[in-house]
Amino acid sequence: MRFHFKTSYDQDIRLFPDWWNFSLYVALLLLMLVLPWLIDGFYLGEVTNVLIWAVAGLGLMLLTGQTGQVSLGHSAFMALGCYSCVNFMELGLPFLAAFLLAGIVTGIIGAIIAIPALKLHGVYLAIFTLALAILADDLIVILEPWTGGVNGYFAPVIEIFGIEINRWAAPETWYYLALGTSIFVALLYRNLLRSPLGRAFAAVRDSEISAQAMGVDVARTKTLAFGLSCAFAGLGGALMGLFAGAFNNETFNFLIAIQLLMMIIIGGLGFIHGAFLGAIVIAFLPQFLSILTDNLGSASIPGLETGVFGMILIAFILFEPMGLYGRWLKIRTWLELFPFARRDMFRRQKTYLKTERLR
Amino acid sequence: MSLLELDGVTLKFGGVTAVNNLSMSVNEGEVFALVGPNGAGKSTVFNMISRFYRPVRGSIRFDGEDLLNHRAHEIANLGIARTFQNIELFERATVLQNLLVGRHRHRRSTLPEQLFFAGRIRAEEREHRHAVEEVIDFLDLQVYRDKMIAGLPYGVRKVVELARALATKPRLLLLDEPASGLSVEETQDMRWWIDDIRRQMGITVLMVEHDMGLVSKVCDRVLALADGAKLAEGTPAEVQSHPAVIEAYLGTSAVSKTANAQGERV
Amino acid sequence: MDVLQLLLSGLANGCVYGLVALGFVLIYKATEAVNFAQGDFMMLGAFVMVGLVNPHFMGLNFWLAVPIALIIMGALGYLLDLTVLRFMFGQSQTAVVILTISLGFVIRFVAGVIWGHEPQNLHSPLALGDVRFGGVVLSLADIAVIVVTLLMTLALWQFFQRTKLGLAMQAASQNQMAAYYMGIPVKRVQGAVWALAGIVACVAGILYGSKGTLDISAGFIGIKAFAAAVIGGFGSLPGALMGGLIVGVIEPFAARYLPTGYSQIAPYAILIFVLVFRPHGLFAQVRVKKV
Amino acid sequence: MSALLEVKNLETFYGPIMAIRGVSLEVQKGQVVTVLGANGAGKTTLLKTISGIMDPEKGQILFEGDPIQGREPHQVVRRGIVQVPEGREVFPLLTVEENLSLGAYTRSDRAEIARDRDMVFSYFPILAERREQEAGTLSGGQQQMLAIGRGLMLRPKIMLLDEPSLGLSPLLTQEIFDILRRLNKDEGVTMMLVEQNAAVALDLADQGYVMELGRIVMADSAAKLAASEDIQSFYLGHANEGARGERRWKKRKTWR
Amino acid sequence: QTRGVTDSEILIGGAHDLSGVFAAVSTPAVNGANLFFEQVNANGGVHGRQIRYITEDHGYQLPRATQAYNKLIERDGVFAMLLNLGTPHNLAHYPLMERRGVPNISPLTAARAILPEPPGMNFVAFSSYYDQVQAGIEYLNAETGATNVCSMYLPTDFGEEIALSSREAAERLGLNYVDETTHRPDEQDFVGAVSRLRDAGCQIITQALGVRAGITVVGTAKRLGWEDAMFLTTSAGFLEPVAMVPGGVTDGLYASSGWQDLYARANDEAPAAFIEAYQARYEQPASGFAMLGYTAAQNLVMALEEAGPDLTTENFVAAMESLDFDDALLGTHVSYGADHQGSNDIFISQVGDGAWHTIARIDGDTMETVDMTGE
Ligand SMILES: Nc1ncnc2c1ncn2[C@@H]1O[C@H](COP(=O)(O)OP(=O)(O)OP(=O)(O)O)[C@@H](O)[C@H]1O
Ligand SMILES: Nc1ncnc2c1ncn2[C@@H]1O[C@H](COP(=O)(O)OP(=O)(O)OP(=O)(O)O)[C@@H](O)[C@H]1O
Ligand SMILES: CC(C)C[C@H](N)C(=O)O
Ligand SMILES: [Mg+2]
Ligand SMILES: [Mg+2]
Repeated sequence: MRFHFKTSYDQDIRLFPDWWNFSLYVALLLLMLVLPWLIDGFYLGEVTNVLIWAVAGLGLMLLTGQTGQVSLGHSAFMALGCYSCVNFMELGLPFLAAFLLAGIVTGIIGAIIAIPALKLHGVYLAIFTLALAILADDLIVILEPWTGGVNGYFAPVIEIFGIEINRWAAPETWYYLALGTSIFVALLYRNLLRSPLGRAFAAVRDSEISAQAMGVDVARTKTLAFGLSCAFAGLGGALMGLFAGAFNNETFNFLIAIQLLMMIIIGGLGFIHGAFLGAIVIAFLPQFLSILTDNLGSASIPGLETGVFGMILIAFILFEPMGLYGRWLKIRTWLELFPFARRDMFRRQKTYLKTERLR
Repeated sequence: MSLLELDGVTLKFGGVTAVNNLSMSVNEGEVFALVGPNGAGKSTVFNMISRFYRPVRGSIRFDGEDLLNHRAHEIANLGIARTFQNIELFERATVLQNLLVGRHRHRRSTLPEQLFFAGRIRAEEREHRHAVEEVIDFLDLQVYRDKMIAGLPYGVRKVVELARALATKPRLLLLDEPASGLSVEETQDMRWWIDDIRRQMGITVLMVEHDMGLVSKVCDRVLALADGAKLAEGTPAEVQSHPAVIEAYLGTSAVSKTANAQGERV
Repeated sequence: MDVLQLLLSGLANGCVYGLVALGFVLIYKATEAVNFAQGDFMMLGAFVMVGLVNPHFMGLNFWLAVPIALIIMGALGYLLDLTVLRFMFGQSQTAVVILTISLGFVIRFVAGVIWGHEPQNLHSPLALGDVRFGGVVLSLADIAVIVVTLLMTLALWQFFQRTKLGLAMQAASQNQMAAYYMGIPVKRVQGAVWALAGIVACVAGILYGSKGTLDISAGFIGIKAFAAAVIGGFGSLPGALMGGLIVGVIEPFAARYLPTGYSQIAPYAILIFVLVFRPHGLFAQVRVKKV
Repeated sequence: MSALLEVKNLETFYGPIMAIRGVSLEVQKGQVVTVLGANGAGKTTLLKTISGIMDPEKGQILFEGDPIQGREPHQVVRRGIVQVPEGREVFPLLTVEENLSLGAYTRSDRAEIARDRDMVFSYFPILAERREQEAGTLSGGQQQMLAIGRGLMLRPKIMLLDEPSLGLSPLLTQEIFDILRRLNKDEGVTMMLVEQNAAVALDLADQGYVMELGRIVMADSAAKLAASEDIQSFYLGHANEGARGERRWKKRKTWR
Repeated sequence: QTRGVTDSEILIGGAHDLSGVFAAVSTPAVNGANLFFEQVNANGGVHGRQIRYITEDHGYQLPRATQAYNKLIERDGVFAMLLNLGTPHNLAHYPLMERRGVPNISPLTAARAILPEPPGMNFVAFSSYYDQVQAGIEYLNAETGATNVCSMYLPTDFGEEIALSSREAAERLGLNYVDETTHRPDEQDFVGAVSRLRDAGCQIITQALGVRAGITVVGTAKRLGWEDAMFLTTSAGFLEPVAMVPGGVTDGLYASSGWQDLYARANDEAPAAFIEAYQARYEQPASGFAMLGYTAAQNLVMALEEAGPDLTTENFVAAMESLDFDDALLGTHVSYGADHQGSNDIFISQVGDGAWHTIARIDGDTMETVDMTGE
């Protein structure tokens, strides 16, 4: 059984509440740093992929988990991030500059797009953004000079301070790029959560009316949330496109946006950890399933993996609608209370919904 | 000196005239109560001051400023805070986080400072926390500090809402039925809190309340509203003995009984 | 003439969107959940019909198969609620969204296993034969779609407006706890509406299948139907029909008159346009909360 | 006389939080029983557990001798138990009239229903005036009237009232209690009443319980409770009886 | 040791769409390939090695395809890829296949770009969409004298290639390219587009649409009374179900593709045997894409046999290049040679009475046309 004693305000302000927590994350970081020596190229590629999804997922998490706005159109912003990154690189900018600039540009455009969407909620915002994602596909074709149209782009050579980031020749370089980006984004996210803007996000999510009464400019807050969310998604998109090696209008299909939403909900809405856990499920589970079914002769039932994947997702949601991180929190509480926890402590009490048609 | 002034304010919802040509003024430093039958338009008056509604006619001035030129989220910046009749808290956040949102209007850090948690933000956060802790101490909310709102009983939520409003450090505090759902004991607490809010913090209070006992204990002036229009105005005793108020609000047959029962609660 | 033809074809097509949109709205109206698998329900309904009617499956008479298919799909909707959705009772809308999207994966997989991945044609008497009048041609299926959709919308609308169960469904969606306090068996009511949605999807599927070729990705029509429902103001039955008609009519006109490369984006552009000016659709169901 | 409603050793949890800690009580047919208690004592939780809105972990709830604990709420309602919930849980997008007709969901006698609706309208004329208004736009007090009226439409055997006077004007509070008294006396409706306005509640009730932190700490006839010193000082606020008066410090309750 | 090859096994990979919009193409192709491999394995394999065909499902999504290729090449270490579906999915992974030295055999797309210059280790079985359209338009122009060319296409690389070829064919032959329309995969109704093309005076309309849409377009034109329109689809629309639509909806539709329809030759020996074997194994009728899968597997195995027991990628590639035979099942001459394209023939087929009928064969190099209606 562990107790949390608080002795100063700073404990709630600091990045890590206590030494124990801090050392856990340091240990995790060390593990991540030596990972290329522990696993082979294939798995390293998969971990890289998971991290890239997590970056994009953090973007959507900020919007959906923190501000309560559901977007089914983040694939469009991932595309925007990817295409602008490549265009900046073609203009001669070094990769890192192009990459960060791509995030910023995506954020600004996202914020501008958010303006007409400010009055939208729930399903209305969801379909609005879904429409954006579908239109993005056509827009990429129309904007051929910048996007290469349907033929798309082959990823240019990436160099950071003279080191070539090459997926096939040196998978660990890509891994470190994805790891660095995900840590960077997670850090920004965490900083937001402990500052006024993060609290304003939660306020807007829970009650727009009383947020207003507290002086929160709901429109501005939502615009910022959308912009930041798009910026993160843009970074994720840039990585995803470059990692794939080639991309065109079909790469950032709206199905990507839907998977992104699945990811953050399965992972646990509103938690940074949720984005990472969800990414593992969405990005790695299909791969895991196909490894598993290889020996069963998966071709005998076409689409089996996808079918099983769907069923597993259903099981996840039924088992823990609050997401994997929610489940982990319960396990942790149980461990912390040990041996005083009751077995039925986490049994769900009946819950009831009220309409969300009142704003 | 009058801090808040409503002049000829009218608001209609379809066929219902919720507030009808109402004029009133609240002086700096006083506790002012709005009473009246259910549906008289009291909450609507609050909602107009908060700029959730725009009156079809009339003007609302706060400290010389025309509130109708401001949008809802600017009202708090002018120094007006409020609570809600049916409690509007941020359900999926802790009490502490709710109160910190109350500090929103006092933030100074920029977006990059917040994103990178650099510069003055850390000092500012300590400051916010300090201010909030004072409110927590004042309202005895220590045990609930890190509790989620979703699991709190009704009465505690009422207090948290008051705390959140206080955290904004307002000049004018609007309380919509602060004592409804509170037990006698808690209502007594509320009474002293309102007293202190006025005396120690120098905050002007405008409140809606059906508990005439509380009203008569803490209020300087009372305005009775019926069908959106002014029925009577004066000291609590004057208004309570006004025949029209008794007729429409306090009840004729049961005057003595109700007034007693209610009165004795505080 | 041309214009009339475009209009009528657009209406017939819009009615299909409207029918699927009705399914969305039904479930939303009674549970406030969005069933992202509604398009796949329709696909499944159509394929159940294919299984019953087509010669290399069971080869039943079309009109005999219709009620059987409706019953199968209704039962399926109810069973789905009983075995899956009921466990999500009281959980957030977004969780249900993910659940139904996953359900769509599973439905497509199962349909692929049973009926194969190749396009199929429902052997429907409505598929054959055109009706011509004044230079305009409509297929029998088009006419059937229009008639059935209008009747369905009217019937369902009346159901919600007039009947006790319809009212109870609305109540259950607005406040589940209070609905229970009124003695409304909320879960069973929700089961009923899933069954109803299954039936509506089946009707849509049969008509859709009569209009043309089917494959297991036919469910993607659900996206446009969803757009249609939102244009109408999610939660309004006449709105769903209206939204469907708008999307349906826009399409042929855009294809006919807009420049190449732009016409196919018209339905989505309209959706965005509508939402910018009417954030909650034409027949808005969203209110500002009174505090 | 056997009890109409009997609660035995009830325990209810919110996840890890134990909100009801072994409560037992009885409500005789035709009686009005009031449950008093401070904030968070567990009164609402108790009523919700009886109605089946929440599941108890342990204990029994007997209605007319049959166990009903852990049932689905609609089954409980069908036995004749209606709860008027705390905080006006109306159907916000339905009209006043539709809200009322939902109150009669379990009934099918049209003529009787119409009569009862007229009765509710006669109790609360403002509702008749606003019968086409969406319930969500009513004022707080009007919604409370609607919630009570809707409960009456069910023609229950027992009403569980959770703070019925919440947000009502003094006049209406008085009227509501007059109505409850009449229903109890004339129609024999049994009631279990949770109320912060203890004076009126004890005045109406036959029997009273006091809850603290999930436990019953006092149980007696209403008259005796009203006379007890603790009740007088903490729930009735008799200033002169000396508990707190014009002082700001609190006296500890004897049962703590 | 050669990658993916052990003493007892050869691993072959395939990245497919088994659950997305092109599942109707991938599924029978995978089945067809597996049918052949099963036969080979049952007969002792290739030089004593069993062939294992590992397929991954990417649902026609690029990120999933990346994972699929990553697994097949990096984890499973396959010897070669067979029947990878999708143009962008293939193209995006050429660098990987090239770097790891994985031959890409008979990808399931007929895009021009699939066969780069120089071809490296990529082998395609048939002529490209581009060539198919060139040949088809030339044939229709020669046969009917029609001069007005139009195109209906999805704005994808697949669609763009067909539109481009239509434009260039019109230019090459001195015809008019009159109008074009673009579409979305989820489009339901084509009355607007069809009436637009009719009003524009189109005569030959090339199609690069989804299967369902292609059928609907032809039906819509008929219903609107536009009987003399000549719709021309490519190998992507050359499927049995297109011909089998009840009521003769698709009667008259032309297809230009790299192989002959299976059922058009159902009485010939090889197709008949295949149809029977497939039906017996999978309990569903065989299809054109099943045949493609089967023959692709067959070509692969022939090259493996040819390469001998000391299998290396180099001698396998050399063996592929040396294949030169008449494929009785496809009804074409196959010879990969230096250009790495198996068959240069293009067949013009037309729907009639619920089936495809081959009406002409065109030599892809010389554009020499042989009438086959009389056969
Ligand atoms: N959005 C609205 N639409 C229609 N009518 C409304 C709306 N808001 C308020 N009303 C009506 O306006 C009148 C005044 O309501 P208000 O909420 O101000 O009453 P109140 O004085 O606060 O009453 P209570 O003491 O019951 O809270 C009521 O009759 C109410 O029904
Ligand atoms: N959803 C919840 N999650 C966790 N704990 C809860 C929840 N709801 C109530 N509780 C806890 O259960 C206890 C009893 O609450 P309950 O609402 O029954 O009190 P009450 O007596 O009705 O109070 P009030 O007079 O304020 O309405 C409280 O301590 C409260 O903190
Ligand atoms: C099999 C084909 C229809 C695939 C399509 N041509 C593509 O490029 O993806
Ligand atoms: Mg009010
Ligand atoms: Mg309570």
